[in-house]
Formats: sequence, structure tokens, C-alpha cells
Amino acid sequence: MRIVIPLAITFVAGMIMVLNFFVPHEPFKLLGDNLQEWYMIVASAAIFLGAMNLLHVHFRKIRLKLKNWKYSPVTIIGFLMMLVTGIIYGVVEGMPFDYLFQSAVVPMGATMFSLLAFFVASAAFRAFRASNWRATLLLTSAFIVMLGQVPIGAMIWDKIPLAKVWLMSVPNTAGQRAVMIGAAMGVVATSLRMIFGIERSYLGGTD
Amino acid sequence: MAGMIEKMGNLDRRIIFILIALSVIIPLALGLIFPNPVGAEPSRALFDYVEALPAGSSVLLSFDYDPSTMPELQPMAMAMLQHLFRNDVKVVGMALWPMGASLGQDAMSSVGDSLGKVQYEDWCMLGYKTGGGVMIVRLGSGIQAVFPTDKDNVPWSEIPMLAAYSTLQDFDMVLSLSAGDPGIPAWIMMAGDRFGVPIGGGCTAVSAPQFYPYLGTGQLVGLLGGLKGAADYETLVREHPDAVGAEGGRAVAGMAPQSVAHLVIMLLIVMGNVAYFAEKKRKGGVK
Amino acid sequence: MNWEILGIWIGALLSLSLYSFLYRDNPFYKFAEHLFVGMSAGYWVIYTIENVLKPNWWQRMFPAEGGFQIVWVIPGIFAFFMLARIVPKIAGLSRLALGMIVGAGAGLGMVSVFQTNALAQVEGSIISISAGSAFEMFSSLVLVVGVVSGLVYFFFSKEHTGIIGGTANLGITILMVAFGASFGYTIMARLSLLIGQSQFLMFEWLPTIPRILGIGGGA
Amino acid sequence: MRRTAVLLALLLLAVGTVAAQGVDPPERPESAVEEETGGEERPSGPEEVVIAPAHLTNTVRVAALDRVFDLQATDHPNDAGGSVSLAWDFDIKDEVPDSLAVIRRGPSGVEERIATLGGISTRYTDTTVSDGDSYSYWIESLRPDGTPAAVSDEADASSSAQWIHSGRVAMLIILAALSLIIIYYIETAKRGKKLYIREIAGLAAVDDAVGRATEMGKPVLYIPGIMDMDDIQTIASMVILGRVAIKTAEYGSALMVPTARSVVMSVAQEVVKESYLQAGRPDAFNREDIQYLTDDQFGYAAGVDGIMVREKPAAIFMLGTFYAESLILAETGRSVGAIQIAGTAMPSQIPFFVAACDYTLIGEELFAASAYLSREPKLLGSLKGQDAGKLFFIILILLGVIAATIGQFWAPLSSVADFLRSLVAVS
Repeated sequence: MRIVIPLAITFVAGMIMVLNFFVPHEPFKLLGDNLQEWYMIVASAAIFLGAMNLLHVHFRKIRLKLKNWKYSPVTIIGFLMMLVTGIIYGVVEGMPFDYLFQSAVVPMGATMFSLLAFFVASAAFRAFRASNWRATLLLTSAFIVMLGQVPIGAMIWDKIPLAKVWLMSVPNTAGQRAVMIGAAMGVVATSLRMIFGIERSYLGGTD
Repeated sequence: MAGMIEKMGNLDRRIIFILIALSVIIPLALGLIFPNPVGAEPSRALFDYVEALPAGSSVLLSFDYDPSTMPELQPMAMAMLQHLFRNDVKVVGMALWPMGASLGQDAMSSVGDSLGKVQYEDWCMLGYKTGGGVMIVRLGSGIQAVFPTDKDNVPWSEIPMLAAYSTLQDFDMVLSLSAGDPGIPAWIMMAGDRFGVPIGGGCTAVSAPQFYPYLGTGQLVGLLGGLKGAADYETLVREHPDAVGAEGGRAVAGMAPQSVAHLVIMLLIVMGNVAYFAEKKRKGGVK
Repeated sequence: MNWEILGIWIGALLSLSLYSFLYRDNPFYKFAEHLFVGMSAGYWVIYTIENVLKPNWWQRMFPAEGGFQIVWVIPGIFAFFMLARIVPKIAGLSRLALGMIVGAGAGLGMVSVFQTNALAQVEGSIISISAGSAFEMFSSLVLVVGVVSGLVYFFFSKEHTGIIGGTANLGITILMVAFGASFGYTIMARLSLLIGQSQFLMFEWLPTIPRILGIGGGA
Repeated sequence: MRRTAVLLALLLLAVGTVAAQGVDPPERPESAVEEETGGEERPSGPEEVVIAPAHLTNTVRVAALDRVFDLQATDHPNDAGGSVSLAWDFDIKDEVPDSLAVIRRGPSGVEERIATLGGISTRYTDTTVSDGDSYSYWIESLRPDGTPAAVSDEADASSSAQWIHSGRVAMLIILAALSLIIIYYIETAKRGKKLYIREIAGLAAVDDAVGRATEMGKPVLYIPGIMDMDDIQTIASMVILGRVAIKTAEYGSALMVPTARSVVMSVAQEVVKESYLQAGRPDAFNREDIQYLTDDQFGYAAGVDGIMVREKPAAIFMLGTFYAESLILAETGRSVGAIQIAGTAMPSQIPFFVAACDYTLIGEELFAASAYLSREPKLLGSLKGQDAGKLFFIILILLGVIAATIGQFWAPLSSVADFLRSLVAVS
């Protein structure tokens, strides 16, 4: 029983979504449209679980004086600061919640994102070695595309941007397509195992 | 000498980091500008498609990004809006990302003002709604139900231009400026594939390769990839004979540090390979 | 107190603290990282309440024009099941909510991915390889061979020897060329972000330093 | 393999015959036509509308009426009923009317204006009709002051709901056939048929990686991507997590799972707990090691980077849906000297994993991982079904390409290529 009802719900929910795509007639349209909204609501509501876990983990760290526990109050205070300003002042532009978000969270996000500029350089330096012919091909195509990306490439030889476009639209498209079609098979098979309850380990408990 | 080459192969990554930082900071500080030629690329395809829209057509422009990808996507928004407004195309804005709505409104009002376009007559911003692809499907059966008001809570019925639109199919094309999920794929799956509305747009350079397959199948009519795509569009918009009052491109200015940093990375790769082969040769003797 | 300048300073100092990670882990990074995790988690809780739970659930259950839409009790019940994990005694109820999320996700994912990532891509690959110039023919050939051999690479139930092995090898080679191109193409995007962030630090934050010093010097 | 071929041939035949009955092969099916006309809805089939003779009452040039022509009203296709699509054309050369009014006469004979549109509109969908009733529509062009200037032809239509989406029949058949094949192989495998699975480099290294972590007394870090439980890759990742957790339980090394989604955290806790139970080490399960950080993509990346440099894991698994954070994580993991095994079906992130990780599961290999690690018959069977699906698409592509190529010189084959394309075209 512990597992049968959840599996039945999975099956019904999955089938509704599939039928919603193929059958325009009611009740499938109504059911499908509603279910899409419902599951978003349920998944969103779960964020309170995460929030409680975050607080639990950091309070525990402080209580047990685990490694780096002195930084845990920073996380807790940051979390509560957003929560309290959000609840009191709302999310309207110009209010404290928005101010904190714009002046702290946004620039930190942009900074973490921009670390990638450094990491692509170090990864390229280390990984792009002509150690065998396949690696050489990878290196060459990366190199040509890089040249084609900037005006300097066209100045060296005016065919380089065209070579870039060719690499991106022919071999790259072919590769992406193979990955996409293959992965789609994986998605179909995995979804199928979920919907029909063949795979149930995500519920905790294999059988 | 040999020792030095070997060291080069195992360069501390922090030296690489410093080189990259310098190659960005110095051209920015000096304000360098390089020319930007545009070939037969997907950015030209998009430009041509938009150029062919007759005056009075309608475009749904979706701002599916947030401030973290502004450097790439905001210049695209500016260039596209200049192009659309110049050709008297009506633009309805919306956003799949919460922060996209105000970024979009800023872009629309600043370009609109410079080209004499009036809010609620030539353009309006519906705002943000959650739901991604699911929400797009609902747009297909009725826009007003999803956006009863615009971003500033002006009711739908009080916005004159919106009377022309009831569903997604009333638009001649959808342009999405997409930083990730939800973005262009959602528009292709839910608006293009389901309702047959032509989809075009711009995206960060990282997601561009993923969208090339959609260009081949015609699911996307054209695409701007990253800062280069933005610079291309700026160039095409400004090269055009009608280009009056087109403002100097931010993307074109950003191309100088791009070029220098690209060169630095390419030099690093070359150095790495030189070191690799030098070491292989040395070890080859021992083998 | 100038809130705008304070905001720029908060952003710039946190940004520099995060950049310091490139050198190595240090107290500045630890501080910024812990703050980032806490603040962004708090942001998402509020965001979820304001942008999902309120408009998509609460305001539909209790519409502005009054009344009570009973159907919206259903997602409420499932959300309650989800949150039941907190109480060990009824934690098992969360499986019901999980079942719904996974089922709906699987159903929606199956049809959408199959349509967009499989069928549409197959349709796009059915092309003539004798159309256009010699170069265009070559390109079409590479495309078809690339897709087909790439797919062969993903065969799992056949040993990769003989013809299958050779084709799979060709497939992974074309995949590598694709990955190289994709990597090279992306560098630009990553640099753009750094350029954007450098512009913020150089042209928005740095100019405030003399202003602040100027005020200090004038006093 | 022979059986696969037979099955596939049958499948192709079945799809072919059914689709052939549905659409006339030499002619391009609806979906293809729609593509050609840029998705404009054109009336077709039995719902064809008879256009009533024009009854122009006014020919004021302000809003020249003779320019609005070809008004057509049809049942909105493939919906749950209740809507009628209107489409008309007009001549762009003339002056544009100020606005257009859509007028409807319902079954009771009452005339009402149902919408006022901008002067350049050419389409409208009336979503307020009731199924089965007949409605007449016409369009009035309006002067700036709102008074009618002229009237268009009249067109009639009634709406109905459809039981099957006409543009998706072929897809339904292919998907159903694929599903049946997958289930068939799963059942065969369950009954004890031995199935082969090819070597997957990244997965052969899992044991080594976990073993190394144990030797070094360092933890194993498992990153399940940043998407929620409704994402199939996350689901696949959870199944693999179960396998990895059994190994860490057996080897006795710590397993840390930071997540970006609350639901994923909950599932991961259940999955790992179950695995430790199965491995007979429920005592070693530590719930605190599976923690939620933040839903924020880069906040999560910052947090995980912190965990990496402080806990210095010996092995890092990155399996699931990744976006830009992929390389931030992989390069940091690399810098702390961990063995890294990554896998994702996100085409845009695979190159970074290939460059920065020791092993990368490419695309579908991620979905094959649980089968490889567990060798469970049902999973191996499912893989075999996936292979059959790929074989079907390969054959379809090759046949289509051959037909399209020869079709350039010999027209009949060109329509075969169009037919094959129509099988996979979905509207």
C-alpha cells in the first residue's frame, strides 16, 4: 500500500499529460491544463522544506561548532534578512527587499557567472592538447571557431568566419542532433518506466 | 630553455587568470574599437526576416533573461527594437523571466522615445508571468486571460493597440531573447511547433550551438548568438540606408576586449601544445 | 546616506570577495559565499510565494471577485502532503506528492522531448544530398553521416566492433568536432560576462571612490 | 538482432499503412502545407465555408471595404471546441482602416459586435461560441469616430471538439510502438534473457573513484544537477545516486549530496537511506550530508565550490541537468584533485565536461548509466528498446535521404521522401 497509491498517482498524472497532448477533447484538455498548474504549485511549495533544511544544517553547525561554523550565522542572517524584508515590505521595486536583491544578490550572481571567463581559459589551456588525432580535431575546430568569432579572424583570412559558420551549422548540428535524438530515446524509456511504475527507487524503497 | 618550456605546459592557472583579467581590463580602459564585418550568418538571416516584415506587422518580443546576462542580451534588445520601430512594426513585450520585464520596459521606452514611438500605440510591455512553456500554451488560447493588465497594471481594454490581439497566432513572429530555461526552446516547442508562429531570437553564446539544429529545420528563422550576434545586428541596423538616429552600439564596443582575450586564449593553447610536444620529444628519447 | 552609492559599494565589495576565490579559498570568499547562499535562498522563498503560490494558487482559490474555487484545494492537499515530510509520523504522505510531480513531469517530458528533440530533428535530417553546389552536397552528406554515425555510437546492446565499431568511431569523432566548435563558440559568451562585470567595477564603482574621498577631503 | 529487425519492419509497415490511410501519400499532408504557408490557418476538409455574396452598402474610401476579401470562418482545428477561427486578407496598398469590428449573428438571430481590432488585423479567433450551433460572421471597417464605413462578405461556421489531434496521429503511433517495444524488451529481460551492454568508460571508473575516496579517507561528492524532480535527467540521476550510494555504503566512505531543489533533496535522502539499508549499513547514513543550498543557480555554484575546496572530495559525480554552472563546478573540482565523472544530456554543457572531467557520459549514456551499474534486467531491456528506437530512426533517415536524393531526378521518389518526413512532422 505504501507504494501502490503513489505509483497509481504517478501513472494517472503521466497518462493525463500524454493524453492532453494527443486528445484535444474534454476532459483531457481541462485535466491536463490543471495538472500542469497543480504540479508546479506542489513543487514550489516544497521550497519550505529546503528552507527548513538550510536553517537546520546551519544551526546544527553552530551548535556542534563544526568546521567553519563561524560563517553559518552569515547564511542564517542573509536568509532571514531577505525573508523579513520580503514579508514586511513586499517585492515592489524600490523597497528594501528589491534593494537588497539588486545590490547584493544580482552582482554576486553576475560575478559567479563571469568566473567562467577564467575557467574556460584554464580548461582550454589544459585540455586542448594535440595528444591524438581525435583530440587534434577537437582542438582545430575549437580554434577555427574562436578565430571566426572575432573580427581579427576575418582580417587574417576572410573565409574564416565562413568556416566557423560551416563548423557550427554542419558538424555541430549533426553532433547535437545525434545527442538530442539519442537522449530523447533515454527520456522516453525513463518516463515510461516511471509512468508504468517499473522504476520506483525515487520513492525510496526498490519494491 | 627546455625547463622553461616544460614549466609553460604546467602553467599555474592563476597566471592564466591574471592574463585574462588584463586582456579585458586594458582594452576597456583604453576604449579600443575594432571593425566588425558580418557574413552570411544566422544573424543576417534574422535581420533579413525582420526586414521583410511589412509595416504594421506585429511582433511579440519576449525578454527571457535577467541582469546576469545583460551584457550579451540587452544590446540585442536595443538593436532589434531600433530595427522594428524603424520599420513601423508594432511590438508587444513580455517576459518569461521575472526580471526581464523591467529590463524590457527600459529598452522599449528608451529606443521608443528616440524614434518617436508611443507607448500603448506602437509598443507595450505586458510584463512577467510564471510558468514558462505551460504559460505559452495558454497564450495560444487567449492572451488577455494570461495578461489581464500590462506591467504597470493598466487594464488590457485601456490599451488601444492590444485590441488587435486575441491569441498568439495574431503575431507575425515571436522574438525571444533567451538566457536559458525557459527561453527559445519553450517558444519553439509551445508556440512554434504547436501554433505555427515563426520564432526568431537571440541567446547567450553558450546556448547558441544548441539552437543551430532548429535553424536547419526552420523551427527558428534566425538567431543572434552572444555579443558577436548583438554586434552583427547593430552593424546591420546601422549599415542600412534608413539608419537615422541609430545610437552607437554597446556590443560593437565590447568586441575589442573580446578580440584581445580570444587572442590570449589562443596563444595559451599554442603555448600549451608547444610545451606538450617539447616534453613528448624529450621523454621519447628515454623511451 | 546615499542609497545608490551604498548599493554600488555592496555589489562591488561582494563581487571582489567572490573574485578572490580565483586566488584561493579565503575568509572574504567564505563570507560572500555564505551570504550568497542565505540571501538567494531567502529570495527564492519570497519569489515562490509572490510569483507562484499567491497568483497561481491562492488568488485562484479565493478570486478577487469573491467566492471559493474548491478545485484549487487539490494542489493545496498535495502541497500539504509534500510538506508532511517534516513530521516523521506522516512523512510517508510525501510520496503521494512526489508521485504526482514525477508523473506529470514524465508525461510532459516524454511527449515534448520526443516531438522536439527526436521527431523534428529526424525530419530535419531527411534531406537531399544532391542539391546545390558540390560544397553544399558535401555539407549535406556530412550532416547525414554525422547524425547517423552519432546515433550508432549510442548503441548500447551491440558490441562496437566491425562495421558498427567503425561507424561508432566515426560518430564519436564527429561528436568531438562538434564539441570543439561548441566550446570555441562559447568562450565569447563567458568573456562577455566578465566584460560586463568589469564595466560595472571600472565605470560605476571606481568613479565613486574619488567622490567619497573628495567629500572626505573637503571636510 | 534479427528479431529487432523484424519488429522494426513491422513497425514501419504499421505506421506506413495507418498514416497512408490518413493522408494521401502523393500530396503533402496538412502539417507540411501549414509549414509552407507559414502556419496560416487555411480552411480545409468538410468544414469548407460558402462565402455569401457581397452586400456592400458603402464604398467610402476612408476604410475601403473592397480591400477586405476572402473572409473565411472555420472551426478552430484540434481543440476542445467552443471556438471559430476567422481569417481574411486585405490589400496593403490602400489606406488602412482605423479599426475593424467583428460582428457575429448567433443561432438566435441576434447580431452582436464581438471584437474591435486594429486596422491591419487579418485574423481573429472567437472563443465564445457553443459547439454545434451555426454562426455567421462579417467584418465592418470603422471610421475614426467609430461609425461603420463598410461591410465585408459574410461567412458561416460552427465549432466542434476533436477527439484526436489530426497533426499528431503519426507521432502517437510511433510513440506507442516505441513504448511497446521498450516494454516488450523489459519483459523479455525480466524473464531471464541475457542482454549485452557495451563498455561505458566513465562508469567502469565508478568503483575506482569510490575506492580511492575510501583509501584517502575523503568524501564522495554527488551533484544531481540544478533542475527539479519533474526533469527526466534529474530522475535518471536519482536512480544512479542509488547505485553510487550502495557503493559508498559498502566501501564506507562519506557521501555528500548538495541540491538546488527541495524536492530533489527529499528524494535524494530517501534514495540514499534505502541504499544504505540495502547495503546493510543503515548506521552509516547521515541525513545532514544531503542538504539543500539554494534554488539560485549561481548561489548554488558558489556553495558547492565552497564545499569542494573545504571538504576536498576524492571523487565528484556531476550527473543530471546542468547549465552554465557546469564548468564552474568542474574546474573547481579539478583544482582540488578529485576524480570527476560527469554526465548530462544538455548538448551545450557536454563540451565543458569533456574538457574538465576525467570521464563524461554523453547524452543518452546518462540514461544508460543505471542499467550499466546495476545490470538489472529491466533496465538492460529498456536500453535494448532504446536501441530499437534509434535503429528505426536511422532507417527512416537513410530511406528518406535516399528517396530525397533520387527524388531530385525522379519525382515519384520525392513524394516518398515527403511522406517519410510527414511521418515525423508534428503540428
